[in-house]
Amino acid sequence: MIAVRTPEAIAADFPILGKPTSRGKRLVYLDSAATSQKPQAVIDTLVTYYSEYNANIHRGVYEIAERATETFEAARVTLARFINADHREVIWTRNATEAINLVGYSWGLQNVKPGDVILTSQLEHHSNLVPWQLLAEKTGATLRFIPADDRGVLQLDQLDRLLDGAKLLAISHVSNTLGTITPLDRIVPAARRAGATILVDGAQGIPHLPVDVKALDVDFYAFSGHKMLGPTGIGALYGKRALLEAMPPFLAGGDMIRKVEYEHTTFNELPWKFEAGTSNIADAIGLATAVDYLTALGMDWVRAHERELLAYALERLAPLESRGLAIYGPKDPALVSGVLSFNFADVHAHDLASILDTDGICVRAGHHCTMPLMEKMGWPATARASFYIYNSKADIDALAEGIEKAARVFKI
Amino acid sequence: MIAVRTPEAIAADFPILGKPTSRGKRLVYLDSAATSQKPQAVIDTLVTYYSEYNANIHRGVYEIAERATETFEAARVTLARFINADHREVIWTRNATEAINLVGYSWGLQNVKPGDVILTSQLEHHSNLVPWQLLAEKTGATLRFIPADDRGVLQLDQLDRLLDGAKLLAISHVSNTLGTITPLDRIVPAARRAGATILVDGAQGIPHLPVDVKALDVDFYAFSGHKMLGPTGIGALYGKRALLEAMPPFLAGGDMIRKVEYEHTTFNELPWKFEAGTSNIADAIGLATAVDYLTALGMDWVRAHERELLAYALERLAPLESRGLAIYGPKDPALVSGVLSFNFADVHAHDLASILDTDGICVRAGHHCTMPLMEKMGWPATARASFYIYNSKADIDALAEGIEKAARVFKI
Amino acid sequence: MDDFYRDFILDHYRNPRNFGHLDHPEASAEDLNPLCGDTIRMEFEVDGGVVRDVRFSGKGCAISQASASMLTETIKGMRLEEIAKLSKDVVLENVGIGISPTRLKCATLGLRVAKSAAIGEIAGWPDEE
Amino acid sequence: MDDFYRDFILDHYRNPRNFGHLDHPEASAEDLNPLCGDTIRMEFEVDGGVVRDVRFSGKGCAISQASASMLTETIKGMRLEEIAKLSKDVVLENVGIGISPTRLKCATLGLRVAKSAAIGEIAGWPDEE
Ligand SMILES: Cc1ncc(COP(=O)(O)O)c(C=O)c1O
Ligand SMILES: Cc1ncc(COP(=O)(O)O)c(C=O)c1O
Repeated sequence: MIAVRTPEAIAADFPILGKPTSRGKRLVYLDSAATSQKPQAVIDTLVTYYSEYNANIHRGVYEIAERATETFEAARVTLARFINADHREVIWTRNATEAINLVGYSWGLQNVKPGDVILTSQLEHHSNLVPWQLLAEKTGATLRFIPADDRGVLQLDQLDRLLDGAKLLAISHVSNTLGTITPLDRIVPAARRAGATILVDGAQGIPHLPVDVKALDVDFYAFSGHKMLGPTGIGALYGKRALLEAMPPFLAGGDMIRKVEYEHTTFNELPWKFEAGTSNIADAIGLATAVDYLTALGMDWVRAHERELLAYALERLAPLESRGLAIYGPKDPALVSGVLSFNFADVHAHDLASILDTDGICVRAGHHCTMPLMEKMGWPATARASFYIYNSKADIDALAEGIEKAARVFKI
Repeated sequence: MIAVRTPEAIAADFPILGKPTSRGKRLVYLDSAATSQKPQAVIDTLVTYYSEYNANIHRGVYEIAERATETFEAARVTLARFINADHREVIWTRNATEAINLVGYSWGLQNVKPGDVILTSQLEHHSNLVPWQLLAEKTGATLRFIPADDRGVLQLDQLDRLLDGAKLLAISHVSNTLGTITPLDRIVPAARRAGATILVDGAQGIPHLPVDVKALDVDFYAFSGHKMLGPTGIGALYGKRALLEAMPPFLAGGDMIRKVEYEHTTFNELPWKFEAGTSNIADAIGLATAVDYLTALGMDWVRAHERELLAYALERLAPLESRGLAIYGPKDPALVSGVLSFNFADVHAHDLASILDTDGICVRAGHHCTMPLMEKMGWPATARASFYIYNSKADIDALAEGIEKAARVFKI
Repeated sequence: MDDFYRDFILDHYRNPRNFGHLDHPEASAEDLNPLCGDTIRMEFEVDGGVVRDVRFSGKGCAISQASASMLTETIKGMRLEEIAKLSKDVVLENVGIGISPTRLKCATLGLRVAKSAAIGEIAGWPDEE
Repeated sequence: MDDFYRDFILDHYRNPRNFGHLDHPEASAEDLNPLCGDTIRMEFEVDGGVVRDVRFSGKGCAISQASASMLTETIKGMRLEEIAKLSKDVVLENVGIGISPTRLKCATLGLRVAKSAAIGEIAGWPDEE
């Protein structure tokens, strides 16, 4: 909304970005797809919670317990509004992975039958693939994959055929390896027509794009707080109310119950039915501060900023292509969020990352938890630079210079 | 070890205890069995993590990622040493509840068969009861209960008969409602003879007693960090290595894999096989600081301190018994950790807690997530005061005066 | 909160009005506060859409029991439709003092039960879930 | 780390020694670094408990491949028992410079594989897991 802030001003809100590395370099953090940095406001929220009103929630009648309960439940409302959901449809989890597994165990074991199809894509993160392999194994269902072309663009021409018999479509909003944005506006209506339940792995969606679960018309949307300025250890599952109501509980224990007898238990209402044991209170509250921070910037601004950075990066790095730089993905900022996957000449991605590290530049190297995609593409590993709100063109300049340095080190 | 610190000096390490309530009262925190307060050192650990080296772990090659990985894995070693386990036997979870459910889903579904017995006790927290109800339902096993007498003391005379056919013994180390310490030295050998696998719910054990999982000879020990000075959102499952090796994974996704193909996955080694997705990095590291704090005090000192406080409380409150104070549990500090459950005349526990709250005294009121026990005992609710390292006799004096005040308010 | 427990509240707590059961209630409902285990049951004698008589039973804190007791006096003689539309203000007026959010759940338990008894009867639902 | 990539390391990376396969290896092993996906395979020709010839294959970063290449030169002619007992110092001596903990896993991958090939052969295990 107030998109008048510069990335430099935003970076000043992130204490870690002001701290030089052990070699005295400025930290050029280009690994936000792995985890984002946290603004001071989020850190302060945690400190305030622990220093002023730490208490277990929901059952305490004393002052700090009431404050903890109210702030915790208000955090849920904040998060729900951010994605245009009802607060009863937002279940706290540790991360996107747990959210996806919750659906696998609770909805999946109840609904998926032998011979059913689970449709996913060739781009998926292990967290949105392995749970479905296990579910298929347990239920006798079959896994199918929407293919991706050489640039990581999903091929939708056979979509209806692939969806035939699909009980579940489980697909990521944005690929973490390539940054490609899934055309949910084409895939979701087709899945609806086929009668599939739709889960979107939003781990790389919600940090970078405006998300409206109603407009997307998805049944489940899973995501992690730590990739969207929030603390580690907190994430959420959005689920449509009717589906969540019909699902059996997943984890059992305190808080998710209504009445317990030695032999029998009735379960609590939504959302608590799926939240067993003491919640990650502090970090849930911290995530709400992160959401407030993003809301103040405006998600449209976030998207526009990353798009601009990616366009700049493609332009800035283009001259290196003749020297062996291979950039993966569609190379079209309209189709991609702030992620750039690449390799440089015969420099292995790990070596490249190590050399960049000496100049304070943080990129990820490896398979990015998408081993099957890497295998399919024939990339042993890639280096990945990923951008967020605090990154500026100067960071991309640093990256380009770092690659030049690698060329010198490797005598290319 | 350095048991020369006074509770007052310890309390000074906890910022929340120095902050008066909205009514200007000193905070008298007597609800540590619900969640403990956190020392400044733990809060600082979180701030340092987020301000200096926040990064995703295990795969990053750059400086802050290496520091995050090392500190995170060192935290596991710290925790493992604290309970005399190997670090590969310590799985990070959100809390005790998740740790217990992990065993239920992974070990339980694989090992428990129709007709098998799951033995637990009448004292259990919902988190160590409802998962076994669900497991029994799914597998066709039977739940059995070690009975407790009127004072909450487990009756062991029929133990061997109860253990007959038991595949699993799942029992708490310490009751959260009454504070009674389970005689594991008697129960565990009997369970071993019967061939049962042994899970101990240590949520109320490890914060208050020295714990050596080898000496206890248990197979699983589940606990939460937030009750032992650590942050919310982190806990752990200890499991014997051979058992963990033989168990199928629970949650699936990033980090717990070794090699993933589209159709098939091989899993990582221990402990990561059970840790899917991005861990709660900051809070795991914070928990290690909490463990360091407890280690510096010495768990023997902690136990002795709580025992002294309980003895003092029983003495200090005795005169109120003639005016209607009913104290539950064995009333013997040798058998009980720092927990005092009670009711006062016809003042309902909630009303009592609300009146105490006006003087800054925090106690819990209700069923304490042990509904079946409350039902059995015929207590609609109890008030519970629970002590920890920062509590002093002055806090118990405040409690006694608070009960006197309730007597005045209720005209007793 | 200590100023909450005035004489008339304690009186309603210790001597609840309309406590017990009706022989043949036309409408009834029961609920529990899962956070504390308090329970309340309400039974109505209904005639021509009007609650002619009412009884409540249950156990719990002074706030929930006194609030329920006072509520029975408020709703006796009311039309079911009126009861179905009651807001929590009726409880706050009865107790006459602000309550913290957690305890508000205690105070409104009786109201929730009375409303669901009324709504259930209007809708012709079976009078027990 | 940029000072790690000296000429002889790059040379071992680009021109790995003893790269490829043996026709009839007596002992072999293979492993992957699950954190990055790098793989290494080692094959030994063994005679009288001594490694007469060795080949390695695999893919990965300069650190893992150069370390493995240098290691093959170190172990050729060694007794299996010696190889089984090698510590990571042998790798550190070969590369001659300190390595950060994560990259140490790359550097020692070849060593891990060589050791398990040796141990497997000593124990008379099947030469493939
Ligand atoms: C005995 C016992 N078991 C299990 C739990 C569950 O702990 P958590 O809510 O942290 O999972 C508790 C805490 O409330 C407890 O006291
Ligand atoms: C697309 C995608 N899905 C799922 C995940 C898993 O997220 P987490 O590790 O926070 O559970 C990630 C993050 O690594 C991701 O990028």
